[in-house]
Amino acid sequence: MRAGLGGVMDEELKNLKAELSKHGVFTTTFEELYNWGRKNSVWPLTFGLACCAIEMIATTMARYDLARFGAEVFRASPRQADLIIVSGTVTKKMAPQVVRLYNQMPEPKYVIAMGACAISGGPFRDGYNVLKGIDRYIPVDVHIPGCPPRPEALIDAFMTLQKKIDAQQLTGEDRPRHLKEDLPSEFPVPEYGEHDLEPPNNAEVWNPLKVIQK
Amino acid sequence: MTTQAVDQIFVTIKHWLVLQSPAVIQPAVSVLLSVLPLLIIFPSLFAVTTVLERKGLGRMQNRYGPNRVGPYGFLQPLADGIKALIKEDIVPVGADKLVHFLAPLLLVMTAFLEYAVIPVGRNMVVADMDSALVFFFAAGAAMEVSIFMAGWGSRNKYSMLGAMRAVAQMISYEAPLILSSIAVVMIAGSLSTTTIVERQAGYWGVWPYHWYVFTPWGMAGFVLFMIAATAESNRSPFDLPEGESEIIAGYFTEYSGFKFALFFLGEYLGMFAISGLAVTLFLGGWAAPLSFLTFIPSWIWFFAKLMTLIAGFIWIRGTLPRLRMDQLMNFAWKFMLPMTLVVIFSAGIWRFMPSGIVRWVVCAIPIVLLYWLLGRALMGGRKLEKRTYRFAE
Amino acid sequence: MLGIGIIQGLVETARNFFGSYTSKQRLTTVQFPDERLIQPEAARVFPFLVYDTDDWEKGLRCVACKICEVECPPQCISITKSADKKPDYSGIYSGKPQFYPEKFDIDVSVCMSCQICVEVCPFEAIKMDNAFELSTDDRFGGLMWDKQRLAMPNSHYQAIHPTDAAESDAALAEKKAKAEAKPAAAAAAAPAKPAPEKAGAATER
Amino acid sequence: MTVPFLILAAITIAGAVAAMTLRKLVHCALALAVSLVGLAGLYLDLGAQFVGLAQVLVYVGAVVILIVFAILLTRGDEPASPRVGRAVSGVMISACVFGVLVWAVVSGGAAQGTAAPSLAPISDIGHAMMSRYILPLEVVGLLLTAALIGAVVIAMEEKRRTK
Repeated sequence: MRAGLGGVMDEELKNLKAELSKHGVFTTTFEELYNWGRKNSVWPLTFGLACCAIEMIATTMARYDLARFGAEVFRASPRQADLIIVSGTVTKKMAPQVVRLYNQMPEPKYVIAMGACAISGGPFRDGYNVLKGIDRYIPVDVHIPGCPPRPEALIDAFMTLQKKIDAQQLTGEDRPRHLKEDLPSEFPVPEYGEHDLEPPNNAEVWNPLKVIQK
Repeated sequence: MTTQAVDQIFVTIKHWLVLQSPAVIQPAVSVLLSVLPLLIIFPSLFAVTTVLERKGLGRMQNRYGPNRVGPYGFLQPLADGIKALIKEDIVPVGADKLVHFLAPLLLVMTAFLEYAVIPVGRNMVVADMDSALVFFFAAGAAMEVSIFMAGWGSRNKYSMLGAMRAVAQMISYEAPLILSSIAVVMIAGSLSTTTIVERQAGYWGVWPYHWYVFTPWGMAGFVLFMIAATAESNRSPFDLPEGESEIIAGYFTEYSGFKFALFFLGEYLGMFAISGLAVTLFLGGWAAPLSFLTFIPSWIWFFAKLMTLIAGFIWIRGTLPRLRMDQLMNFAWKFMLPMTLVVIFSAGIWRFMPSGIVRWVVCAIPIVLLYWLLGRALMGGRKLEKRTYRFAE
Repeated sequence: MLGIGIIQGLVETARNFFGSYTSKQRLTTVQFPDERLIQPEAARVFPFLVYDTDDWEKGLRCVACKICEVECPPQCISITKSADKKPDYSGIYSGKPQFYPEKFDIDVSVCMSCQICVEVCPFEAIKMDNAFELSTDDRFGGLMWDKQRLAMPNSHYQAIHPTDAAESDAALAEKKAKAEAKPAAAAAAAPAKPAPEKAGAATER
Repeated sequence: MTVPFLILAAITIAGAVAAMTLRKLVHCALALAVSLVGLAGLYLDLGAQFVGLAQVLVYVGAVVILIVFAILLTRGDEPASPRVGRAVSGVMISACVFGVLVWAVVSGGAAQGTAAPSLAPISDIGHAMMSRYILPLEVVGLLLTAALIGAVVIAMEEKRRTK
């Protein structure tokens, strides 16, 4: 009942806003301001892993210029970063450090998995030493396929992230992860086990498709 | 309205408002009205400067810089501010909570204190005291304490290293900073900033003849002062305390969200304050640069000069790479200190010689000579040739 | 002299700063979503399946021979061969019915754009696309491309890689011409001189 | 006994007490800084502007920073174990210093009663330094220069040895 009412209210509010902006009146709700501030000031972490990092660096250089979106402030300290671009092969040796860096970032924080290796392990998927995708341990917001993706693809992913942030609502069930009190902002850092990282994945964030054998 | 009325408009408004208020609270109102504008103007100047700096640096690197947030990207600092406000505030478990919390506040507070003695226009200074210059440097000393507190309170080895670097650097460069301003004090015969500005008043034809920057010792002193100011405000190329390549972010490694924004603000406020002091000491304060431009209000001139110096800071930042720690220290003790001493010596000669072209030349000789000698000694016979690359070209 | 290098550097940055307002040389940025760099013709990102005619499902050239699946280094292609045969809609198999891929999935989150699938395909059925704006927040749905997502008309191939597409079309046309010439010649020659033609066909084969 | 005096005195004493009693050395150093700033405030309250500001510049800007640097470089983070002997000697030394100060105050300025507070303008201090106290000033200057040169020599010696 309440949700239904809220939905109707939202709809009406949107209509009203559209009407007002037609007449040249700009209305700003708190939610819009919140999302606008977040999406236009996403500072990435100075963090590169492999060949994709070279493309990430190229993205910030003069030709592509990520700074146009206000994102050239690559902060070296995770405390001041909003976005971690997992750019490249995450080896099992490196995975705990990636998770730790993610944990050290303050909320709200975002993750872009850049390139085949970061998403799924890519060509090294069957290797003994490479993590099969960083989303086993931390929640990834945007995936960029490619090996490596072009700098434009990273900019595109960045814009996808901005759109995603913009669409988030601060209340209700769809609110972003950092506003849900019961969800953690830190995730267990994997440790080196006898054969593999322990645990091999974090069940809270890793929801693979179930393969149903017919 | 006459030009004088426009010039004094803020002073007049303040007096009027003070007189309107009941007699008991008049002193408090007066103080509030002096302080409040500074608390508003300089942080907003900080916001404008960050976006201008990012755009300017971008242009220097053949790119646009922020241009998508708002018209021409000018709402970028607003977005950054909102983001900083809503970021989670992290205090490390092992940190000294109180010291960690107090450090950014103390930094910003001391930075604001420095503005008390800077005349931003004719009759526009918060505290017109006799020993204003000593006050300024005393407040700067407290800034070092706050930086140390930030580094120590975070309980992080990188913060600690950054704080040690920052304190060592600031102490080293405080010596040339103070010594080069002592030359001005010698000639002006006063430690009061308003008096120093008054001593530089007057024109020779249309030229601001009495500005200290147009004397040999003043010009050298100004350059040395600005170099030391760059180091004092931890700006590039002296930004070793936050050298990302080695120590993450230096003393504010562990600060997130709004506290980090406060550090950012404190750094810029320190830069504005020290540039304001440079304007006061060497560039004639709020005086117009040409005699026929005096119709423009004094406060506009002050901020114009201030922004010019800030542009210089940004230009330097866009040009020079970061120094190494030993280079930094060598530069301070082997170059800056002797140069400032000879500047004082030259100012002494200036004081006692009759004015004229001879005085100019005599005062210039020791400075140029020492510069040449130091240059030879420091370069150590090394010649900078155009570097050739075997494979790149 | 001490400080000369600093001044030279300052001059250079100043020239960059002021030059960026006048010269394109000193402002090299291509503002991506609004402006785009022209991609070189050989640019490639992920494979797509070529189809002829208007119907993507019927016109697919792929015959599910599984060579690409076997050759793919990171093994991102997965093909299920159909049980039955479909008629030759694309018109490159001279009307013979062919097997077709019942399922043809490429996991682009694994693909490393090596183009080996294209090299090994004997039927010009799989080619490289150059679309790169593929970022998605859907890990499984957005990155596992099925047959429908992969299918692109031949005209698309001609548009993005004109030179290669022309070669590919010429090769197909030649093959088709040969295939058509064979039965026609056989039909024409059969009553007159059966023996030499057979020998010729044999050598040709 | 005005209100500002009471506040400043309270700050000074609180800082001094904290500097003595706190467990962590760095806290003590910071408390000492607070105490010194309070003292500077007292000077300013008395109208001695230059002395007050020089107090901050020298003591907070140099002495406290020096102490802090020494603490940083020597890993003096562990609180020292309190010993009775140390406490006794500390009390004795402080009592001696306090006695000397009381004697100086009683036999010196306070004996002349409440003289009008001399608002020493900074130019007077400058004139006095350059005329009446020129010799002490020059001696101090010479001493400091010698110390500076000595420090440079020590640093250079170190460098030659490492080569």
